[in-house]
Amino acid sequence: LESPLIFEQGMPGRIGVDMADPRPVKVRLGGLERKGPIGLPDLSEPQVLRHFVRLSRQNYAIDAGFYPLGSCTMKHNPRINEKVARLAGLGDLHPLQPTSTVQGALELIDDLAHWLKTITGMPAVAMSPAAGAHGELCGVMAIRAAHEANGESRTRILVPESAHGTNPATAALCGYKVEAVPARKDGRMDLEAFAEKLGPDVAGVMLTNPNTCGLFETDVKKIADMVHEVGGYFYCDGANLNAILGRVRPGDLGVDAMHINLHKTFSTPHGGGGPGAGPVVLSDALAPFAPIPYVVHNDSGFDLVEQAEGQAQKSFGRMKGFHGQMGMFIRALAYMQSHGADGLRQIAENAVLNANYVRVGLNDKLHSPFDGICMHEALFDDSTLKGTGVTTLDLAKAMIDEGYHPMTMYFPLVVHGAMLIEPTESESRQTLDEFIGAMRHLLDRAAAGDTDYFLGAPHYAPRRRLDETAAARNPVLRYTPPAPTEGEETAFSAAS
Amino acid sequence: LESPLIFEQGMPGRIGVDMADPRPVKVRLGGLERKGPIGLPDLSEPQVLRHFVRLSRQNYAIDAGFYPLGSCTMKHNPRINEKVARLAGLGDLHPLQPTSTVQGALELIDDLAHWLKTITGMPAVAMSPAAGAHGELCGVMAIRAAHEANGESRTRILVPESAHGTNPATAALCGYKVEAVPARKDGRMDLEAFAEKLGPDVAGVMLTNPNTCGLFETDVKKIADMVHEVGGYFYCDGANLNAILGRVRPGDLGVDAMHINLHKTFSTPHGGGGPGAGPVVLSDALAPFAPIPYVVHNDSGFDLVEQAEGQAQKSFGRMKGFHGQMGMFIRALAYMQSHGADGLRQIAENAVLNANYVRVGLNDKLHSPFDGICMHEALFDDSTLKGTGVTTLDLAKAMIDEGYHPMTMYFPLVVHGAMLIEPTESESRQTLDEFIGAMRHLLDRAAAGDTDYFLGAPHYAPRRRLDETAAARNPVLRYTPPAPTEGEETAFSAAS
Amino acid sequence: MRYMPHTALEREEMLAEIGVGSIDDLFADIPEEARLGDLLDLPLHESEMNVEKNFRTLAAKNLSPYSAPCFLGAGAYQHHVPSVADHVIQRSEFLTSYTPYQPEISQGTLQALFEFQTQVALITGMEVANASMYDGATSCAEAVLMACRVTRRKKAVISGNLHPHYRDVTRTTLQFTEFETEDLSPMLEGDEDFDTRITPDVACVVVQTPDFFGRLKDYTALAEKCHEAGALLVVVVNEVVSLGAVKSPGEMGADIVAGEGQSIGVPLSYGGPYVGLLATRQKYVRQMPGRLCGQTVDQNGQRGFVLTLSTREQHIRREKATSNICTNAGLCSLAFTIHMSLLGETGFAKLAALNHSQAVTLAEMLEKIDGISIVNDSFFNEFTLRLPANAAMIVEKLASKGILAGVPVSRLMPDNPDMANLLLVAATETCSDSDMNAFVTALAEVL
Amino acid sequence: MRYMPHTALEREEMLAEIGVGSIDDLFADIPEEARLGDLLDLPLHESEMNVEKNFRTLAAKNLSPYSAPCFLGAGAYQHHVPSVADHVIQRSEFLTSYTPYQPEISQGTLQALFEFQTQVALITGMEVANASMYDGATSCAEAVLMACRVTRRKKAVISGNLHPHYRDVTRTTLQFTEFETEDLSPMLEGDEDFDTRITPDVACVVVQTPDFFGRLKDYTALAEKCHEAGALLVVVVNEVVSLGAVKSPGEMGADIVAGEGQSIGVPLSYGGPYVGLLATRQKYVRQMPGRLCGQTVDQNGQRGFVLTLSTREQHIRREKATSNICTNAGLCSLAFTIHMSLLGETGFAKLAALNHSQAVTLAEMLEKIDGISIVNDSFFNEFTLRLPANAAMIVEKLASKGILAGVPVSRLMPDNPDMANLLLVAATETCSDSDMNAFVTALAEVL
Repeated sequence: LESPLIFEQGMPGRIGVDMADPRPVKVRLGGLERKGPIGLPDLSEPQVLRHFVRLSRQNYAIDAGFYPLGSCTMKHNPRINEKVARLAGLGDLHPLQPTSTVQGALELIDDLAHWLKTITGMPAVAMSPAAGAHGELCGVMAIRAAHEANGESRTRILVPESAHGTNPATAALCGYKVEAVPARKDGRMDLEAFAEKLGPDVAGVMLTNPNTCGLFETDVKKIADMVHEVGGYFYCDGANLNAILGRVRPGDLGVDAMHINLHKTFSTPHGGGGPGAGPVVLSDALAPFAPIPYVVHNDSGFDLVEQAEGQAQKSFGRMKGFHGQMGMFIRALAYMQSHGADGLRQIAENAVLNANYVRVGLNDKLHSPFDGICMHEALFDDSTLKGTGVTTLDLAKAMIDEGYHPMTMYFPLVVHGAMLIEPTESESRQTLDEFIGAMRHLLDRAAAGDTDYFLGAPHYAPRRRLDETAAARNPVLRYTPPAPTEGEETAFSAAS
Repeated sequence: LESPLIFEQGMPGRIGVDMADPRPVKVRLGGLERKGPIGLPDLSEPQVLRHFVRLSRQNYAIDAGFYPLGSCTMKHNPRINEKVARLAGLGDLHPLQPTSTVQGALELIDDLAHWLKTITGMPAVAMSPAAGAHGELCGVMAIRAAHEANGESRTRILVPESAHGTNPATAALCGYKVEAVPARKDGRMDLEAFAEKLGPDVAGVMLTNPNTCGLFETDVKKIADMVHEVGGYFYCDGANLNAILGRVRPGDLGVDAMHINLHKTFSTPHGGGGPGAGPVVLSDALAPFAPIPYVVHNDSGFDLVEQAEGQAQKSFGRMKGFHGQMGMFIRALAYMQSHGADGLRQIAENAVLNANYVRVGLNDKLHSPFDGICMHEALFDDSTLKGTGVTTLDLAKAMIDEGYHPMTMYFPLVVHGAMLIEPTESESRQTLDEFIGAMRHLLDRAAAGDTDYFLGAPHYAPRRRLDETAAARNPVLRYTPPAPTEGEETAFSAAS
Repeated sequence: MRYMPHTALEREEMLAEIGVGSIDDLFADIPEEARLGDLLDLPLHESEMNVEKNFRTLAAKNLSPYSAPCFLGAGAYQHHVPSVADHVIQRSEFLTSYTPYQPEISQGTLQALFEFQTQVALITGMEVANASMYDGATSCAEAVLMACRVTRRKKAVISGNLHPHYRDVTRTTLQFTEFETEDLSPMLEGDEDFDTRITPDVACVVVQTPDFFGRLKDYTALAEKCHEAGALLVVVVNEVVSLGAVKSPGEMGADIVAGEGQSIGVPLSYGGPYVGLLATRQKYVRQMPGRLCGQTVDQNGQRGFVLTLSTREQHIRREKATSNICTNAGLCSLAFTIHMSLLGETGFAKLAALNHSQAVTLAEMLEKIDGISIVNDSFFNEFTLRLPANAAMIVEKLASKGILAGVPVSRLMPDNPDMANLLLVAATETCSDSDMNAFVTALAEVL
Repeated sequence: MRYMPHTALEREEMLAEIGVGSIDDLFADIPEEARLGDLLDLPLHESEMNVEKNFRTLAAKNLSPYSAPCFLGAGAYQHHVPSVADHVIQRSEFLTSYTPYQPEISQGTLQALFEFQTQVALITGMEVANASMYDGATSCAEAVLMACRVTRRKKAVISGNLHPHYRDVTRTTLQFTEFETEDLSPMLEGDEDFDTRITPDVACVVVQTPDFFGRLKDYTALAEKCHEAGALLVVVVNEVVSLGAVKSPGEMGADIVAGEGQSIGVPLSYGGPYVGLLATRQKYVRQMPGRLCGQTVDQNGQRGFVLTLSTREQHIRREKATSNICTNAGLCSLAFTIHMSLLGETGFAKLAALNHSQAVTLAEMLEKIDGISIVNDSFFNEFTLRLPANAAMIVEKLASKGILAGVPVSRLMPDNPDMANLLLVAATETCSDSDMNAFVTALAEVL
């Protein structure tokens, strides 16, 4: 039940959306009427529906199976969140309605801000960033704006080797030179190396905590103190906030800025790659530099500050059209309300419990590069695969045949052939037991020398392994329709 | 990605629905508190969601593929119909709200009744029947009530051999003796045999038109006249109304009663077997006997007649709790409005066009028992399979491997090894071409003697052929949980 | 039209393939004088946008129980349906699939039906259940027909406290058969006298719990009486949530349970579609109407499910079928199964306890109003109020204040002057404290 | 909590397996003084029913454009989204799937992205498009960064008639880079003078069509000027529906098109999430930011799709990446693709014609009001009214009458006194005749 490209199914003259015929009017398009056809295919509604339903069935999804995908926090996406996001009076509001007509929307944003500030123990939050990486940009811009307001022009940002790639990319976009700090043998940032690199030209440090090895940075407060001592700021990558909800507040650890991936921690759906949302909590030192717009309270209710002037005169500017990812705010707030203070804490507890359960379930078959308790994800390297001819990638593809999404691979870069497994709190023990069993079975099979099986995996997916090299060498990024026939009439025909 | 029974996944103490704790109150259950556990499994929301998503993926569906299922009219189910059925103020109305608070709902029922009466050319319609068979019951009860009101006690109902099984079952439930009328060689009812069976003790005839061979009963008006002449009524099974929408009105053919399967003709979703809805249009002669309740107009708006008294004193009674399948009414009316008078006519035209296109596409490979143009479905027999060792059933199961739902088989009973194919109007020519190609390929393969392939089919479905005989011989109709442990506490604990 | 793919050109080409000159030729079998030349006298096709607007306009003419305090019951109950249930039943594979006659590609529907049957059997305390009926009232009628077939007797004794719609549907369904009903009058106090009525020609006695007025009764002794006389006991359940709190009909000795499953998973939807429950003893299964799903294995020995015992059904047995029923309430039974799975043992019991505590709380508040008394000695989540004035008029007055106060008994029992002042009041988990306060305050005002 | 499966017993057993005594032991790495003992100062968990009520309460505090005549535009447009689009994006397999890094089990998402890229390329008249950006404004900023990389120049000249949010986001994004912008002032009449500004250090000129005031411009000559000077032309499109009616940026010679795709498939949702479009020439593809989906084959030679050219991206290139962007607007781009597929060539052109005819009709009605004039010489579905009084105040007055009259230009250009009386008015297919009449009547009243 596959479906060819939508462009291969058209037949001119079909329609998939009925609408009124345009009134005959005097055209006022300034002589810019379109002349030729665009090349879109015409289809009816049942065809389009079947096409996309068939496509969907080529996908794996959380609703269908387990995603042990480290650092991505693929957990249950409640349907009530989808429902409330579509309520009339929420999903259909125009962003430029007079604020008197959107008091409920502004209250909602303010509510969510309150939850985020309380959870993180931080005094301020910038709501508009559209995704985690966008949030990083917001945080580092605030850092740079703060330094510039002090008349300082610092040049370096320190980033651990294990960081997400977005960290250095963001720092670079803010004009900073990025310096990598190595990890200690226990998987935490090397404090000595860090101290050596610190100096008055350091604008700040970008640290993920819990880090990408799934470990809590035990020296986090010391790191904060050290960077503050040289006049720098502490940016915390909040990708792994899920692991510490209700157990510790980043604000209590000396953090100056941290983005929050609403799609990870607060379960707005990943949707095959977006949209996300990345609000950034800020310390008192950075708050004045927050981007516009933001919601304020006054006597007549809620209002929006939309220009970088007056009370927002220090704002570093605007990051996005309108006011942020409202649709994601709704879902995240519904998620938080559903959990409450008690449920949020349980999220962290069960997420960490599950990760450690998987860790001990596999650690006689796979090697953990770092000892002891992990946080929300368990990290393994490929040392036990050595000599089998099976790579981390091959193992991952074989997991597909067992009914699982592969774990995160080859990240963090500090571990050879890394496998990063994050079960999340919404998976049952039964699922974990089955997963551990399947992994042990595969590892035994690899050890037994059944290499060809792994090299050929996946066997039962909608596609076998795809040739990514060919795709990159000669990029085919669109369907190319056959050349249009000569002399086709103008598609635009509203004119009377 | 299969899922065990939900009962095999429970773990006591989980919860899938959060709710407030009951207030401690003085229990007023009359001493009937439940003592032991029920035996339901406890699960969390993500587990339940994944379970049913996985189950769904074992199903075939229109949205995923073509259903050439004769007599069932499996066509496109628009999503707008689902959306409007769930609007606040429609989907959430209580059936016993004061009629002053449901004027929109009553208007909707009245609107739908107007469309149904206009489409069929009939003066009245009973809205409450819950499904096609329920509608048949309504129609035949009205017939019997009318005869009884005339002081007549007629005993026989005539039904063609090719009728749906519900026809005789319904007549029997109304206390009538059923007599089958044979078909002519051209697939229509044998008029001579019919005339012979007619008499003053005949309560009526139940005729499907277009009939279950996919043919229009050319003598339908004559049949109506003949049955009327002996004082009987003409019940028309409306299962195939789709084929004649806007091309002919049953009221113009002498019909006294006809049910309309909203799920066939007006595309309310089949939903794996229901719910349906089967309003029944009635002639002036039968209208006074219509079941309660029904909607009436008066000066202050719409009202409901809910008792068989006053203006409804001749009503034969009540068929269903409350007022009928409102949720289906909403969907059907949305479907009708979307099509309009022009679209309804086009439904019939394209449905018949598609059936004939399939007929000519296959009639050199399969034998049509009746010559000439068909209506909305094409009927074949199994004569070309003779000698191949492949039965109609085997062919049908092989269609599954080609990505199709099997056609209707072994019905109507008047044709040997019948295959009844109804493409419906919402399928594209491209789909029909692919289907014809696949069928031709299978028929060639059968002719070539590849019998084992067919006997083993389906090969690629979630299950191979299931042992239906074993299921019927020793019926296992439920999961049986392990016996509960002794002395478990009372599950009911609201008491203070 | 957006729902039909053919272009004019395609229609021409297809006609040519078929070998006819025009669409009209395809309809040549219709008697000429009956052929419609013009379009029907109905509006032309409308855009999706306009269709949606039309229905929003209609919806705006109704008072939604979602936006008004609502205490209506009498056989249909407002409960919160988890979003997961409504989401799953809208999945293409459930929504747009056919009856699972082809089990190899219908295991999803079939396994869900098997789970439904099991859940219904468990909560009713019975051995087996079918794959659902149209609704509770038709299920009751079918239960009576079934009892007549099982006992080969012709008469059903119907409690006067059975929901009037159930009584009427049963009477209507039986009226042209060889079977008959004896309908008792409603009784507001004490127990009905069935003993003298269980004569040797009685196939079954039909009772309801909680009864129409909301009272809970133990029918254990009645079951024994029935069985002694060779008759069956049919127990009707309007509000299945009650089964989370009270003794099941099975424990009382019921032979057939006919129920309305709407409370679990199914929206009120102005009265339908709902989901009828029918459960009985294993030994009567071949006399049961409706679809049944059974467990079996496939060619590879894998567990699978099929529709079974179809030799009872009309498409095989025709006029000798156990019933003329063909459809079940597929999608509603699926919603029921999902909601019940979410509740589980713990949630189902808690939901029942919560409903009861809500109703007791409201009853205690109402009892304090002068001139009002509660008829019931016992109840689950619904009880009968005796008002000092005509209940229907009071309901109208409260409706104009935006409160849906309950169901006047007279709406269902119109000819009984004793009932004029009685009001059925239900309180479920959906009633908030402020709903209850608003109701009590407004009621005191209008009295 | 309904979202978490572990029972207390399971937690105990799992802790034992792990070999620790308590949950607290798992958090021992947190510095002791920072560990939270108590729960956060937030409410406890709530039932789904109550959560839904909370949001209904918030929604009721807003004026929904669905229930009010709405003429708002300025970068976000009310259009009817077909129910099929919203249905499909809610399917589990699209909604709850991850970024398609594992192509073997993500062909659904990948093929849809490939179709999206093709559609965007087609309507913009460009060779290639990426798999979407956050929104139109960020796409504009990325287009400028890209132009600087392509040309190895440092300056962007920004039209004064570019949407102010786009101008601001671009300026903000560039402020700490080596690149800079030259922002022109808005011009209500005539053409901006770019010629003198296209100096040899200019990487690109950024213009918009229809521009912020709704006017349509042919940038063909400007494109030639840019190319002569070795600069690129970036064309911004706020309202993609216009591309169904007017000459595409590609036909005008644009090098990069940055657009907002919200109008197709994406609800207004108070400003986000939307879907940014970015299209360019094939030769610049390796300087493009964001995800790209490409066609390839699998081991069996079957056509398939993968994310490709990821060596541009941050997870490989880190600080040398073309952008820090990681996500795209996946689900919104899917909705766009579905809606566009439903429209097709015929529907897209018709939708555009319908929008234009609506706007012309409304303009003609408004022009008849004394004291009102239309600034535009040309427009698509949005135009600028000059009112005889402060536009923001008039909008407030009309809002209190339940009419969402348009966007006062001063809301986005607050410091420009010339703009105080200007009102942006949009009319799409969602405006009914009665909406337009209500607006015109009410406006005449409040003037």
